Amino acid sequence: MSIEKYLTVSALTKYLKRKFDADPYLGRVYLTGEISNFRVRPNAHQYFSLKDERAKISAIMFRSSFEKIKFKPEEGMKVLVVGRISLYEATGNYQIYVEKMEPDGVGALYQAYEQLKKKLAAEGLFSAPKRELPIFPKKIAVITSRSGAVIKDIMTTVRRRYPIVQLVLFPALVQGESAAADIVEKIHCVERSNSFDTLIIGRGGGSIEDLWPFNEEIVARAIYDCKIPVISSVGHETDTTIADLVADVRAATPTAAAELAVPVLGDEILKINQLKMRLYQAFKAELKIKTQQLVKLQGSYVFQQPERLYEGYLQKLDYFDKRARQAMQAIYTENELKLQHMLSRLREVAPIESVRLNKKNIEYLQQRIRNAGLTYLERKEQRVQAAMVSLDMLSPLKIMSRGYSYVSQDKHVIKSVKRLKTTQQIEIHFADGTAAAEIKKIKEDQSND
Amino acid sequence: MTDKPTFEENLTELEEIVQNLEKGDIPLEKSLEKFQRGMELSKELQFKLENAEKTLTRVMDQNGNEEKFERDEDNEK
Amino acid sequence: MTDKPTFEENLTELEEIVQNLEKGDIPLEKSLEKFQRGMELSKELQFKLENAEKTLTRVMDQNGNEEKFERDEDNEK
Amino acid sequence: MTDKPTFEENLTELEEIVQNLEKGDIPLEKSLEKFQRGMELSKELQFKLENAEKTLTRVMDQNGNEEKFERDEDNEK
Amino acid sequence: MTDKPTFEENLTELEEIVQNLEKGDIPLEKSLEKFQRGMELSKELQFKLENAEKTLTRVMDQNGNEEKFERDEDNEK
Amino acid sequence: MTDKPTFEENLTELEEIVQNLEKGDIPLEKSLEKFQRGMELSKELQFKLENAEKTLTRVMDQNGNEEKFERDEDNEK
Amino acid sequence: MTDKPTFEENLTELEEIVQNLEKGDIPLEKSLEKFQRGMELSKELQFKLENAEKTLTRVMDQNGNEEKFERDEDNEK
Repeated sequence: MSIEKYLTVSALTKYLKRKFDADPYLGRVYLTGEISNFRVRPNAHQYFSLKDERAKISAIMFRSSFEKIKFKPEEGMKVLVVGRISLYEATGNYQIYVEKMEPDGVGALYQAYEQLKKKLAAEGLFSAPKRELPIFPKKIAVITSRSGAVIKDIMTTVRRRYPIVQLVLFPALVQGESAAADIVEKIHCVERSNSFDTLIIGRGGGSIEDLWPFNEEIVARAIYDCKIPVISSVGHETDTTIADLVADVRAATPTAAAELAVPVLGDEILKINQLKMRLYQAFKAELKIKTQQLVKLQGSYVFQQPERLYEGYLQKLDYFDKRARQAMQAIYTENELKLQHMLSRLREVAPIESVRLNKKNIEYLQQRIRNAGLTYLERKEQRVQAAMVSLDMLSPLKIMSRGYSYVSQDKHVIKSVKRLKTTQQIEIHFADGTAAAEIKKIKEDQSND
Repeated sequence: MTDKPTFEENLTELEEIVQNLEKGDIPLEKSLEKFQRGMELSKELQFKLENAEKTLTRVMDQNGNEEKFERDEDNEK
Repeated sequence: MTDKPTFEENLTELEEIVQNLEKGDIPLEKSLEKFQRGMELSKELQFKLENAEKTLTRVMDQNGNEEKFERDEDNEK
Repeated sequence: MTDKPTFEENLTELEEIVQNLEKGDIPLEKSLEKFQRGMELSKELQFKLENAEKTLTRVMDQNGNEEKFERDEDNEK
Repeated sequence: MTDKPTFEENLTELEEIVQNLEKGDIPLEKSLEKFQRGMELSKELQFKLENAEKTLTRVMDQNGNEEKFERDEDNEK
Repeated sequence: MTDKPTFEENLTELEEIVQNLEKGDIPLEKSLEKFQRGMELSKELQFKLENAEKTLTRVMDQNGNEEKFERDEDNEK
Repeated sequence: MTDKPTFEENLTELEEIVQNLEKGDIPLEKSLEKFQRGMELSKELQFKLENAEKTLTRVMDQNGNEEKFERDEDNEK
């Protein structure tokens, strides 16, 4: 066969697309079905499926059309849609491009779900305090299908985050009639083993029918009664099962469940390291502050220059000492000056002049008294001399010297012969002496008588 | 075994110690003790985390025995 | 042990002594006593701080990683 | 010890003596006595100050370690 | 010792004697007596002053430092 | 001592004696007595004065030292 | 002694004798007596005068020392 006989995928797909687009029936189709695989994508085109008991068709509703609908489409909801059928070349899928959508009554399962939800909510199962997940679980039980993607996602995540935890899979039926009982059995089994920190119950996405076991009451109550914290991850994020509501934590995906169940080992080691560093830094900072405080105190001049504690006293003492000496010196000098002054005044009033004057005076008086004595005596002498000269002049002996003499007897002058007798001894006095004589004869002179 | 503080309790104690020291209003002697205690704790905690063995996922069989889970072993290859 | 004054009490006492001495209005004999007491206190405080510092260094040396970490931090400054 | 006059009391006495001497209205003999007393006091005070200095030096020498410690810290700056 | 006249009393007596002598109206003998008394007094006063000076010098010499100190201070002027 | 005539009284007596002798109207015996008395008096007075002079001179000489002392002090100034 | 006539009384008597003798109207015997009396008196007076002179000289001589002293003093002037 030549190569020209082979079509390209694009060419074939283009051809098929034209068949769809050109078909008059497929241009506008009125379709009834149940919404499936629906998760609301905010502000975007919506992708979902429409199905009935035997068939399923992919559907897309552009944003502009989706914004026009007046109800909130939900998974499992029966709807009436108007749209066209076309083929999306990139995937080769045909799908209905929904232009209008209306609800077509409510599904039976959905109703049952709503009823149970109300009942359990009234019992307080949902609002009851949730058990806290251990941060560092040692052993985690996982109840899910042995072959599904759930256990794989969990294993991958746990290995990545926290490979030291022991994961134990409790294989369970997660779909079908006996699934609920099996799940309950496994929950009890986990509890009985009494060695698990955390329980993850998971199932991949599916229709409401697929997820139904997780909406059954026995499962809800088993989860609620479970003493181990339970993480529930059933279906997609939009599929909220009763199990999700009653579990302690709900995870949107199995990966999220694993992330909730275990910490990141490296992060934790880092955290501990950080705590250690903080501890070290805090203590180091405290030591630094205390050291600074101490160093500051030690740096006080009191310790650096302790001599300043008494230097003031030294100066004061020197000052007083000096002043005392100066004051004493001043007292001494003042008294000495006073004394010298007094002494010089005393010397000035020494009575030496008076003494000398008096001495002269006395000498003069002595001279005078000597002179007076001599003069006095002289005068007396003169008088005596004068009298003696006069007496000498008047001496009767002087007359006798002219030849006169007189006679005396017994010192009596004899003036008359009559008084004489012969042989009488007499004395004859001459001027120049005396002579002794004896009377021989007496001759009296008459005439003279 | 039950009396021994858990990893979490030890971690909590360590965190409290760190916060106490960071507040800084405890006497030096006390904070030295706390520092030493904190260091011991952190060592112990770190040791536990770093030295724990990596595990393989097991599966619980019908009889309540844990067995190797073949899918995990596959992943490791 | 409880009766022994803490580092902070000793530090406060030392601080009071320093302030007193710096004010300088205490008798010489008293100030000498205070000076001696102050020196004792400062010695004791220093001893305690040095011990604490030794503990710090020793504990850190016991796992070299943090030391490296510290040095790295210092270098970054 | 308590009966012995303090340094300050002695210093005050010396100061009073100095002031008395400076006023100068005391008899010579009395002022000599006072001067001698003052000189005794000043000698005693000086002796005490020298003792204080010795005590301080001794106490400082005993603390040689701290000086080193401080220098080390300075080097780090 | 108390009965002995003080330096100031002696000085006062000397001054009175000097004033009396300066007035000059006293008999020679009296003035001689007074003068001699004055001389005695002045001798005694001088003796006392010399003693005071000796004491002063001796006391100052007993602590040579201050002497040096003073001299140094004088040189600085 | 108080009954003893003073220097001045003796001097007055001597002067009267001299005047009496100079007038010369007293009997010889009397004048001799007076002369003797006068001579005695003058001798006594002279003796006293000479003694006084000696004393004064001596005393003044004794102050020679002090004069020197004073001069020394002047030199120091 | 009091009855004994004084030098002056004797002198007066001698002078009276001289005057009587000068009148010349007295008998020889009388005049002789008087003359003799006069001679006696004059002798006595002369004796007394001589004595007085001796006394004077003696008293003066006793002061010879002083004279010398005085002369010495004069020389000194």
